[in-house]
Amino acid sequence: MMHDLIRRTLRGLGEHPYVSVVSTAVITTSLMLVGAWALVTLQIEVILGAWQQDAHVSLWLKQDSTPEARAALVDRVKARPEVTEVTYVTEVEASTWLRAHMPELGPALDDLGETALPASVEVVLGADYATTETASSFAAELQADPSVTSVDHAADWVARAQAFLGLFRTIGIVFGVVVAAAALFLVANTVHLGVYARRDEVEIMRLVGATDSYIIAPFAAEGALQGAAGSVTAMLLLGGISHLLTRQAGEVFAAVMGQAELPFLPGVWLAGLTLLGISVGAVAHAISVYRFLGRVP
Amino acid sequence: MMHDLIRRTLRGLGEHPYVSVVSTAVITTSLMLVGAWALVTLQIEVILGAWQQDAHVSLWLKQDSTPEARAALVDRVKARPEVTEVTYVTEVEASTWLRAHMPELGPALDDLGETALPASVEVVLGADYATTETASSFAAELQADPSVTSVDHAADWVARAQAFLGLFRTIGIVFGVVVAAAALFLVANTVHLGVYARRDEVEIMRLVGATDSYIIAPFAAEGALQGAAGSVTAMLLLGGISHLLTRQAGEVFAAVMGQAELPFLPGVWLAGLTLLGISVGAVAHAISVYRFLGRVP
Amino acid sequence: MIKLYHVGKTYGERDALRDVNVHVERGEFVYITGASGAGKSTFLRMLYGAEAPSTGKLLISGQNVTRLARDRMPFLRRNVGVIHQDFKLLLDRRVGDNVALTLEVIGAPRDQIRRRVPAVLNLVGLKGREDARVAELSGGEQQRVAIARAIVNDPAVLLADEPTGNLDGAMAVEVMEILHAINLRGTTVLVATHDVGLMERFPKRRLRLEGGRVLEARPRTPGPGRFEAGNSA
Amino acid sequence: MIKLYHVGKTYGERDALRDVNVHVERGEFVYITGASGAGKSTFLRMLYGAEAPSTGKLLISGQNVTRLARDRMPFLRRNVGVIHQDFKLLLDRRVGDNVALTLEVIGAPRDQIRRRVPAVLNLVGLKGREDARVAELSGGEQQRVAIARAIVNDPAVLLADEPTGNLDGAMAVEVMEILHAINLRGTTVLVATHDVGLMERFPKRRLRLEGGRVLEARPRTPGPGRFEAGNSA
Ligand SMILES: Nc1ncnc2c1ncn2[C@@H]1O[C@H](COP(=O)(O)OP(=O)(O)OP(=O)(O)O)[C@@H](O)[C@H]1O
Ligand SMILES: Nc1ncnc2c1ncn2[C@@H]1O[C@H](COP(=O)(O)OP(=O)(O)OP(=O)(O)O)[C@@H](O)[C@H]1O
Ligand SMILES: [Mg+2]
Ligand SMILES: [Mg+2]
Repeated sequence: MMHDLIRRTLRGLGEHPYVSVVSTAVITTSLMLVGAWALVTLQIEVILGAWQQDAHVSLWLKQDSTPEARAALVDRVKARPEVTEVTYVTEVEASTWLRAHMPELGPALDDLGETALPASVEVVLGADYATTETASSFAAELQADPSVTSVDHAADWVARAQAFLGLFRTIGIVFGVVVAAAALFLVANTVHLGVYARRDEVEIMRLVGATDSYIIAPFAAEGALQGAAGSVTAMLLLGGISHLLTRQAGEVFAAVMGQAELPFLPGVWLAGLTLLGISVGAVAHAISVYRFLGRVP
Repeated sequence: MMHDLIRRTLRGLGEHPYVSVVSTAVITTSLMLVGAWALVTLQIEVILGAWQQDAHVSLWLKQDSTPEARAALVDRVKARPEVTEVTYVTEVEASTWLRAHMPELGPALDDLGETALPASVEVVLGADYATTETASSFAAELQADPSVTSVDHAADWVARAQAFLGLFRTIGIVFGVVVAAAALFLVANTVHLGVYARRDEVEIMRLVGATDSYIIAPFAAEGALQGAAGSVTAMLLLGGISHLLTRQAGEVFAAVMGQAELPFLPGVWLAGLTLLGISVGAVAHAISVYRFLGRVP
Repeated sequence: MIKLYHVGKTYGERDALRDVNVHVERGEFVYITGASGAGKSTFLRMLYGAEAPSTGKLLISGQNVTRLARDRMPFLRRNVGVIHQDFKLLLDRRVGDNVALTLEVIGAPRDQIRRRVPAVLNLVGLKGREDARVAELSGGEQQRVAIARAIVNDPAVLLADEPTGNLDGAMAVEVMEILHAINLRGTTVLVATHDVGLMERFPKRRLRLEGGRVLEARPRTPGPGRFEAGNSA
Repeated sequence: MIKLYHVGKTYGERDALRDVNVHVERGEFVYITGASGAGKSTFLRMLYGAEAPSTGKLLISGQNVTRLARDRMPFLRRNVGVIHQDFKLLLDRRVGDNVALTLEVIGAPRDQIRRRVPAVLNLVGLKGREDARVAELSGGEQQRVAIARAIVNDPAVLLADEPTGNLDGAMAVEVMEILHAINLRGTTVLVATHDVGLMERFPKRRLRLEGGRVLEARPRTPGPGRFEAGNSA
């Protein structure tokens, strides 16, 4: 039974090499589109993650607050679940930092002495909490502390960056849905045209007394093979392109993402794409043949 | 002759509605992929443009430089071709600005008086010159001016932003090439499968004494019609998606790009895509039929 | 074996068959004759379920073909060998594969297929052509492949639609002898044909279709049958 | 009109035709006979350029068909009407469209097509079937559509491959009478057939193919022709 199915499947592939090659190539192309989308999305998510981790809050301290009050504040901040990192910056450290980063202010700062800037507590929020809302409510709460003059959480920048990234995500999702729908549509139709070209086979099989499942089985198996071949080819091609891109644009990635290696799709995704290719190939063939069978008495 | 061709073309479309619909749909899908890519690229270019125009250079002035020397510097800077905008900011204006933007520095600045910050000349470089290199050499040159303490041109930020945008452009181009190649490939193969399903027609026409061009003409015309229908549908769908996206995410666009309307593809591009659809449809059909004719004696 | 009660078949406005009442016994050999377009193929197509009658009832081995569930149809067809007027061969496949199809479909063991296929091809005069592609065969050779495919699994009923239309006289006689031999082994055989010469050479019961109705002729004496209008028993 | 010099045709190992030397004069009526697989269709296919001879030379109206440039082939075929053994009809199109094809291809004016097509369909007994899809026709009806398509533009040469294989006796005689009438108007007609009865009824020159060679019989006296081995003049 199994042996017979394998033989019939291979015969089908061999007899219509052109149709098989086109179907496989269309599956490859479609999966490449989906895979390329996944890859780009993944890169953007990595960049997003890097940016989000940057979100931090500065608590500027009153010049007359006591060291005890400051220490208590630092402890209280440390205890909060949102917080991953807390640094206490003294007045002296702040001035030194400002002097180093804005040398053009040098002459002006010289006149102020060592304590030109107020001391601050620099807080980094965990990526999970780095939204505008969390940062704002966190800031509002600590604003109430008696040692704090003002809280600076770069709300504007966070909002802007997140809006921007949100836009990219939205475009990405819309594009992904379009690509996925297009891919499915293309595969379904190519397969259907291929089966259409072989419709006499379906009709004749039924005339000599083959059951529907007997007729469908080798087509579905053929589709599964095409899907497997298509997804493996797609991933090899994607891997190749990704590798070339990394080689050509390594420094750019390094500058943007702090790493020269463009991460490739993780194993689970690769397995998922292969499975997708196989099932789409098999199901599309089965449905197409089934539809032709509906027209044959 | 023309009338005959139109009749034969319409008959071909009517007789194989399934094949025609699939070919048209594949052309639609392919052009949508290309169009969506063009649209995303266009948006990114708009954002790029906005960011690039932001590139500017600050010339910090010595506290002891004379008003004449400062005026001369402003004139000299204004005369440079790279420069689109020059603003002279006095010590007082600078302090006011700093006070307004960093209120937490308030107490510290109070001690400094009105002239806490040095005066500066703020220069905006034209978009064409807003590269890191131009900005750097411009800065280096003006650094030499006797009235200037230091020059700040945000080289890091510009480099980072440009690297990031360059990355997006590279990914965009690679993605575009993949999408375009995939689209062409898909259309060619779908059309070929469609013609394959009608190969007896080609054979029989030739047997009754039709010339190759007589056989090819209605197929090519059919392809052109499918291409026209496909490109118009693609652009309507793209326009629809784009419109929906704008409605759903208007504020986001407003935040990121300073305008709520997502600009659609310009007329030239739309005309180009239509022309592309028509010619790909016609040429793909002509080539496919020509290939089948090669096998018919 | 085969029973038609008041069977009619209409295509749009055209009546292909009208109130046909025919009984064919197990093991009978029946000719279906009539002019081109008389409804011979339509008659046979209804018997293997390729066409449903517009009116009336149709039984084969007691099964109502009209009411047969779609997934039971294959099992009917495995017992009914059909030689189609237009052959219905897979032109891209080899001769052997086409003939083997009937056996593969019923799950016959490989070695039985390897034994039966060359034997039956030999019978129809296509010895050694097993590996030729059907598209490369002459018209008469294709017709013989169609015959081989229909008889290879010893069906209970054999429906032959113009089985000798593309064959020369000697070959036609050979084929008729094969059909005759199959009939002698117990298979019910229905042959649609125009060939008066052959019907005279192998005199059998004849059903003549005319104006959508059946005229019956029984060869009680050898020689050309006599046609009577009306129903058969 | 038609001249074959030492023409041979080999398919792989098989010799379909061997050293065939045949001359057919303008206006002649010739039967091609021979057993199934003898090479009748191959012979005709070479005449309309669907198959190239493996050896030898083939002239039609002085044109060397073997050497004909690909883009001249259509113009040869417009003068050669062919009734193919497997009909080669566009099954999805209407009967009228199939017949009109021959006229459309030569750019005949629309009103001429509208006049000729029904007339020729009437001639082959398909009056009023112009709008039926070919797939819906019976075997014999399809064959007659093929005949109509081949004769609709009054070709100089008519090649008919088993034109009566699917027709009943009366209809076959009618078709032969049509071919005969066309021949009387000056068309050179070659008919491949098995039907001995028809050849006896319309006695004409016969070319009998056997073992790839041509045996010639000229009906000098009415009645069955006598075959002689060897070349014809
Ligand atoms: N699917 C169909 N749609 C419409 N008409 C049909 C269809 N099938 C057959 N017919 C018509 O029914 C009539 C009987 O057709 P059928 O094929 O049974 O004839 P037949 O006796 O086999 O003729 P032949 O000897 O030419 O094969 C014909 O006139 C044919 O045109
Ligand atoms: N394309 C081909 N490839 C291989 N063999 C072929 C091809 N075409 C024909 N033949 C073989 O050549 C021989 C002659 O074929 P042809 O069709 O000319 O026979 P025919 O005289 O027309 O027979 P019939 O009366 O059965 O139609 C046959 O044995 C056939 O199998
Ligand atoms: Mg019939
Ligand atoms: Mg032949």
